[in-house]
Amino acid sequence: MATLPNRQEQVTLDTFLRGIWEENPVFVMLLGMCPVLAVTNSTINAIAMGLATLFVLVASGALVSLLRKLIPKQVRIATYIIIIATFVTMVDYVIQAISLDLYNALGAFIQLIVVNCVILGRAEAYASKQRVGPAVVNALGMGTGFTIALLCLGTVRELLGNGTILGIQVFSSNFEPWVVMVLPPGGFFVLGAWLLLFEWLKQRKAEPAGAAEGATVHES
Amino acid sequence: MSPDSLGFIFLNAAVINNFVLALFLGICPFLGVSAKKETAWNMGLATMFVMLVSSLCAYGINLLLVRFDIQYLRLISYIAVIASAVQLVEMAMKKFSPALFRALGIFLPLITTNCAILGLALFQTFREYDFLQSLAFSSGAGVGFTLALMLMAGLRERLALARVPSVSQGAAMSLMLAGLLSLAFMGFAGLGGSHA
Amino acid sequence: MAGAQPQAPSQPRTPGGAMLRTLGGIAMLSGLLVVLVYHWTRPIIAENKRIAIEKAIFQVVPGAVTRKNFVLGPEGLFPGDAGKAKGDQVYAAYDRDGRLKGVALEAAATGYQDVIRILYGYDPGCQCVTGIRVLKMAETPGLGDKIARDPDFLANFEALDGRVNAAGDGLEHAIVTVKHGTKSQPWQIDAISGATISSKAVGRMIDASGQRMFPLILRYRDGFERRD
Amino acid sequence: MGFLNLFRRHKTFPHGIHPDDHKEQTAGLPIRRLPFAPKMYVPLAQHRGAPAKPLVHPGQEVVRGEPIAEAGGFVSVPMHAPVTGVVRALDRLVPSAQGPKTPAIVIETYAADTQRVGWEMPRDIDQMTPQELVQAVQEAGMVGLGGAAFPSHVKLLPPEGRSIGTVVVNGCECEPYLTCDHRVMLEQTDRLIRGIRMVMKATGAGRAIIGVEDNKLDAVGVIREKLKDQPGIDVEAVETKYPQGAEKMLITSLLGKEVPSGGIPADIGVAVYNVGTLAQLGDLVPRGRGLIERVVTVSGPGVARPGNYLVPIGTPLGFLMQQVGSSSEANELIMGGPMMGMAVASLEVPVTKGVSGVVVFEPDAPDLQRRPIHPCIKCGECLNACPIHLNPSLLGELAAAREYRVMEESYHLNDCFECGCCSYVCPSNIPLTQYFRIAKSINRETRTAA
Amino acid sequence: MGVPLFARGCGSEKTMKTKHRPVEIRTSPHVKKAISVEQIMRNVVYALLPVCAWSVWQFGISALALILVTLVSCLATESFFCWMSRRDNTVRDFSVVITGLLLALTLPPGFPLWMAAVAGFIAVGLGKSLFGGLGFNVMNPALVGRAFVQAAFPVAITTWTPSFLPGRFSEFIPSTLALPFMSPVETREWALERAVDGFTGATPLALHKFEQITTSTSDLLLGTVAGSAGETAALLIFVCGLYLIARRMMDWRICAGVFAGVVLVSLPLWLFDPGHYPSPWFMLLSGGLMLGAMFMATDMVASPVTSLGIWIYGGVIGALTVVIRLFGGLTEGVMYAILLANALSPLIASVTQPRVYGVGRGKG
Ligand SMILES: Cc1cc2nc3c(=O)[nH]c(=O)nc-3n(C[C@H](O)[C@H](O)[C@H](O)COP(=O)(O)O)c2cc1C
Ligand SMILES: Cc1cc2nc3c(=O)[nH]c(=O)nc-3n(C[C@H](O)[C@H](O)[C@H](O)COP(=O)(O)O)c2cc1C
Ligand SMILES: Cc1cc2nc3c(=O)[nH]c(=O)nc-3n(C[C@H](O)[C@H](O)[C@H](O)COP(=O)(O)O)c2cc1C
Ligand SMILES: Cc1cc2nc3c(=O)[nH]c(=O)nc-3n(C[C@H](O)[C@H](O)[C@H](O)CO)c2cc1C
Ligand code: SF4
Ligand code: SF4
Ligand code: SF4
Ligand code: SF4
Ligand code: FES
Repeated sequence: MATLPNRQEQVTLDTFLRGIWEENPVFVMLLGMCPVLAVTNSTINAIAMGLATLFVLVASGALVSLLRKLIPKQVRIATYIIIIATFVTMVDYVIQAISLDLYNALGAFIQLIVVNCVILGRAEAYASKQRVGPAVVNALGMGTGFTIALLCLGTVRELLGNGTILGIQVFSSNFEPWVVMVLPPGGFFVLGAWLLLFEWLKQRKAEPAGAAEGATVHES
Repeated sequence: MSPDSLGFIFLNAAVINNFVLALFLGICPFLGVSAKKETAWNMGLATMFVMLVSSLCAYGINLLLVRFDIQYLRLISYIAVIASAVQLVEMAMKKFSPALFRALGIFLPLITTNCAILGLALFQTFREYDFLQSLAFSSGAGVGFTLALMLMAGLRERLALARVPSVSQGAAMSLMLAGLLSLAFMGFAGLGGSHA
Repeated sequence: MAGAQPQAPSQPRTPGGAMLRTLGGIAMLSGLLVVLVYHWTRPIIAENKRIAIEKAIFQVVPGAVTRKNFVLGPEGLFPGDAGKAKGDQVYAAYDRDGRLKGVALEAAATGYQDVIRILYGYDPGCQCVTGIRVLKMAETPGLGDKIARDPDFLANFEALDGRVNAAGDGLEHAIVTVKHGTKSQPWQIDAISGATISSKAVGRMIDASGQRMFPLILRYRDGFERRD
Repeated sequence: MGFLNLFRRHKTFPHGIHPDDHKEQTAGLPIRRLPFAPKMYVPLAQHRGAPAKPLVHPGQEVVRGEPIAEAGGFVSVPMHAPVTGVVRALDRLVPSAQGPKTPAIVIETYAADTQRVGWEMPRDIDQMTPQELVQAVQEAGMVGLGGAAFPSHVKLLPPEGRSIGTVVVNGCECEPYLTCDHRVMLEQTDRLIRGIRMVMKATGAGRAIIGVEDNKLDAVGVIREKLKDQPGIDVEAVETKYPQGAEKMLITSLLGKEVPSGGIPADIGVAVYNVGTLAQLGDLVPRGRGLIERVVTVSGPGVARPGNYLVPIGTPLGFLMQQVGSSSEANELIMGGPMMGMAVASLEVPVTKGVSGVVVFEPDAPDLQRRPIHPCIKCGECLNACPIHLNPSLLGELAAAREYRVMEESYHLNDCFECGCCSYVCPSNIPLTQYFRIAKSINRETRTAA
Repeated sequence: MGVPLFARGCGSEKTMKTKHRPVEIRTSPHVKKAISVEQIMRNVVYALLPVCAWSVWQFGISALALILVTLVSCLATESFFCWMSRRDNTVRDFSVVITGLLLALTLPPGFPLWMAAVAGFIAVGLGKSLFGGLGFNVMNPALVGRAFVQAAFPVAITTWTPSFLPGRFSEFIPSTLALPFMSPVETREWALERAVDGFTGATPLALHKFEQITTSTSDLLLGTVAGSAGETAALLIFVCGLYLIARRMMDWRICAGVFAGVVLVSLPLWLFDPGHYPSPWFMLLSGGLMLGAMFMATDMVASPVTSLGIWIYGGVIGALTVVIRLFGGLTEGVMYAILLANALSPLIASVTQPRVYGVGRGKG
């Protein structure tokens, strides 16, 4: 984790925003990559997955924070996992109740939220040390950051791979979809491309204007 | 090969629908532990081993859950039982084979809570595999995971000496490499099916 | 309950009582939450599932409005769901008047990428397949996945010849997929151009299922008739 | 191409390269004596081991052949006056081929002198014990003339627990341009055989094999003729291939054995001597003389009168160049052969005991080494060339990444003997050998620093 | 002739002043073999030109346009990324020309030009520049490009046109000219109208796999069959490859390894059931095997450097090709076999490191 706040935090806008940009779980911390890659072949899946994760993050964050004084150190991880698994099971049933199609599209990945490192990581590093307020706000931020990352992938992949966004035709009907984008390699490529883009922007900003220092690592 | 045959299940889990490269399970260890061949190999072995253990556990628990009609506790009990089973095995290994423990030990706690393991347990349950099929499935998944990890480690070790542009160093390149591997693995599509 | 499961990290020097109390408490709480949600969503999910399966059945057996579940095997026909008796799940579908319109059954085979699973309808009256619906597949979008929606391809299954042979132990003509544009017999399936493998998988699975099941369906035909 | 090996006629070792040999310029020219330079510079450290200690003082007159410095230890040899003249200085710093300046005795030549050798103590080698022979060899100031300039007497005394069974005589001369050993084998065959006999006696070896590359079959013929009544000595032609003359390769070619990594030939009971070394020994030891001159091939596109010259040790290169008609100051001079030799930056560098040749390239000759350097394209040519079976491609990438320790610990860097085959073949023009040299020296430095 | 030394504090050449002039200190060896990377690459281009010419003769201006478009796309991408990463432009080393040519030769004639341009961009961008350019790519760039468009546009890349159509020099195959990002038109009807004899629109491998029709050997040798632009004339490709082998610019062991792999797997199957399994001969001559074995497996950058490794690498490609063709979902497996072997090659290389002289075997 990038920050390990050990003292009690005030709820500020930053508590929320941090998870979206500076400590974005996907783009910066590279956590919870499996669902990010697996379910983002359409925007709707990305949204559903993002919201489900957001819910589990917030609910488990709140509960962990509430119980933080009661949980003995030795069994905290086991306790967190049980708490998370509980909320995931609930989400799983709720999604089944809402739409079977959506449930089938997301497959096992809803249940796999249990092992999503973002959630356990937040519980361990933040919620277990903070009051409920900051814990919930921080979880909201992280969840939103996660959802945004999912959307970044989901929209690109659906748009290129299917010519649609949220199932709505965007390009002319004659558009030739890039099927690879909704196939497994496309997931890796799109996420890789986003990371390349961010890295490029970062390096361009960091570089003093007009410096002609080459990107060459070494000559050989 | 028939879709239910053990050989096909094995092949399918190992290469055709490789856990990492096609199903996106276990991406975190795949990206995290693939920089060196030795660690990748040990991680692969450890994962293979945990997969077998958890597959057996999941098979057993599922029988119980179905018997008592409490499937809604599946997720909670899978994760709890797999974690404890791995812990027990780890303790036994430490006691009886310290050498093996030194090689695999540090990876075991990492593996317990990753998608590949839980995913394996859930998939075999959804697909209603019987005992032998579960065994074939988990060993296939383990072999496939190790294969992907080793290929990735080989490529990354090679690129460690390359003149990689500064933007593409790091996670972005690992993902692109994974994408290329995934692209190459598409060549296994339909292997073992009868197409005549 | 989950709390009864042995818990993972059991370090020494633990204030045992407090630990058990907390774990027990948490387990109770989580059990409670899960059971609550489960009971709340169960009827909705069951209803969703029923709607989904009926939609599929009524699609592959045109004209049907009600259904009944059976298990059909070499040992006979039993009402109910698979798992309780030996055999394959078969859904009998009836029209408004309660007359048997056909039966729906599942079939599966490996396609281009992974297993394709379909539900298809069979009319014992005309001894023909009346429709298919893909339940699960991982075929290439834009290519193999046309088997689910390409109207020309689906038209193959509106009246696909599935006559049982004289001996009553198989099909008169094996159901086969032929190259696009070369269908000449009612028991042939015209492949989708560019997705021959997926098309052939559909042909293969119906043939395999049909060779086994169609004679049985005809033998137990009377058993399907609605008596309630 | 590998399958061509099926048709090869003579023994050889795996891998290696076939550079153009350019020997036709000088191979047919008999050895000629070079005039004496007006001033001679005799460096005190001309060989591996401890430098010699001067015995003379400035202003002293010396006679050609007289010892002017004594051995500085066991792994060291004395020096003898190359000319009759007067000592002008004892520790003048002169440039050396290796770069740093080293102290040398300067002798001003008596121009009027006939330059006869005026100092000898004849011995009857048949009556000498092996110990006496070893001492005689050291007193002769002999070092390996094959290039390494390792004191020859040291190799006569194998380390504790080893004994020499076979003497391998190295007449390969695999470097392009050089023909001095070729001429020695043709012109000084009797001395060579005498030298071999002596070394066999000193080491107790029962057998000697002379290995000669098959581009010098005339030498093989001459030697074989003379060996008719010499039991225990054989001559064998080996394939013309660089670096056939490296002792490890020659041993493998002739005996089918490998010198263990990090070991010396004595570990497998072999001692290797260059033909020039033995021919000199065969001449000097019976007469009780010291090593004062040697045969040097002067060749290359920048030389008007190429040939094999008998050059007094200590002759400055500038004088040598004048004599052979290499006028342009801009020429590129290489001491030794083009594969292993050193580029010299100064014409003041004197000829030393280890210099077997001087190759002169014209400055503006189209130069392949100036090509741009590309990254390694993994063509594998270097692996197929490396006689030690290293992986220069990987070593090169490791060197570029400055992983010097890894190179040494996991990829046998120290087994590389800098033959240059990998650099020679590399289409990407990567200076591999040069990288490895640097890597080794940095490892050495860090080790001594630690 | 100076060697730029990279070690501590000496990024530039070391010079030493003498009386007359500064002299660069060089170290041995002072001579070099005359062969250079540019020369090798240029010769591969020469060897590919006859294959390109044949492809244009066979498929007309569509093939010509395809070759030009991939070439331009690859060159432009290479220049662009060199510029982006502020390196010297490396197009002059000719390796990217090979990538462009080979990419075109592996695409079907009639492949929409805009897709070909995408393939070229991906080939060089994703396949090569991302990793640092020449020498550092982990997979064959041309095949990365092709695999990408195969996964992206599976229909277009399995649409074949007949060879030697009458109007091929005056008229483009309609799908060639599809507008960027738009679907190409159906060419089946168009092809049927023009084809002299019954055109099936299937390659020999597809014919064999789906219809058990075996194409005659002479057709395979001469290339009068459907297929990718440059893969059909096995004989011509073989001869052009031999030229490179003779000039020692290509490793004959890789091609030999591939052929051996193919024969070792397909011969026993064929002997076991000649009716069902095709002969090794057919396997060698059909599809892209000849092009792949001679020009694509031999790309040294992504193959192992060790001798034993090279044989294993070749054998793996041959064996995988047959396995994918006979037991997989695809009709053709050369491309994937090469890509998979590329991915495997660091592992192959690391287990086949040569035994160092004087190490291990000890004395003798
Ligand atoms: C990336 C890719 C994906 C493919 N996906 C499918 C598929 O899902 N279903 C299928 O039947 N064929 C698929 N194919 C095509 C088959 O390999 C084969 O070429 C085709 O089924 C042959 O049919 P045809 O003879 O009608 O052209 C795919 C090909 C490629 C290159
Ligand atoms: C440190 C060192 C010790 C050596 N010790 C011996 C020795 O004891 N006996 C021997 O026969 N040669 C010895 N040699 C000589 C080598 O075997 C070899 O002949 C010499 O290094 C020159 O060989 P080259 O020109 O192939 O490099 C030694 C060489 C070195 C550098
Ligand atoms: C790459 C290489 C090439 C060599 N080539 C020759 C050669 O052609 N002839 C030769 O006598 N020594 C050659 N040597 C030196 C021998 O290894 C060895 O030192 C020498 O034969 C020992 O004899 P000496 O001590 O009498 O010089 C070469 C050494 C190396 C490292
Ligand atoms: C014999 C030979 C074969 C080659 N084959 C290919 C090829 O298949 N694909 C490719 O992109 N480049 C090929 N190249 C060119 C070059 O090696 C390639 O662009 C590098 O992979 C770029 O780093 C080949 C070069 C040679 C000498
Ligand atoms: S290269 Fe060395 S060993 Fe070979 S002939 Fe020349 S000096 Fe002798
Ligand atoms: S210089 Fe070293 S690495 Fe290169 S070929 Fe010679 S021994 Fe091998
Ligand atoms: S010869 Fe040069 S380019 Fe070829 S593998 Fe060796 S180092 Fe690399
Ligand atoms: S002297 Fe300079 S160039 Fe030579 S090794 Fe040392 S630092 Fe490198
Ligand atoms: S999200 Fe899958 S292993 Fe971490």
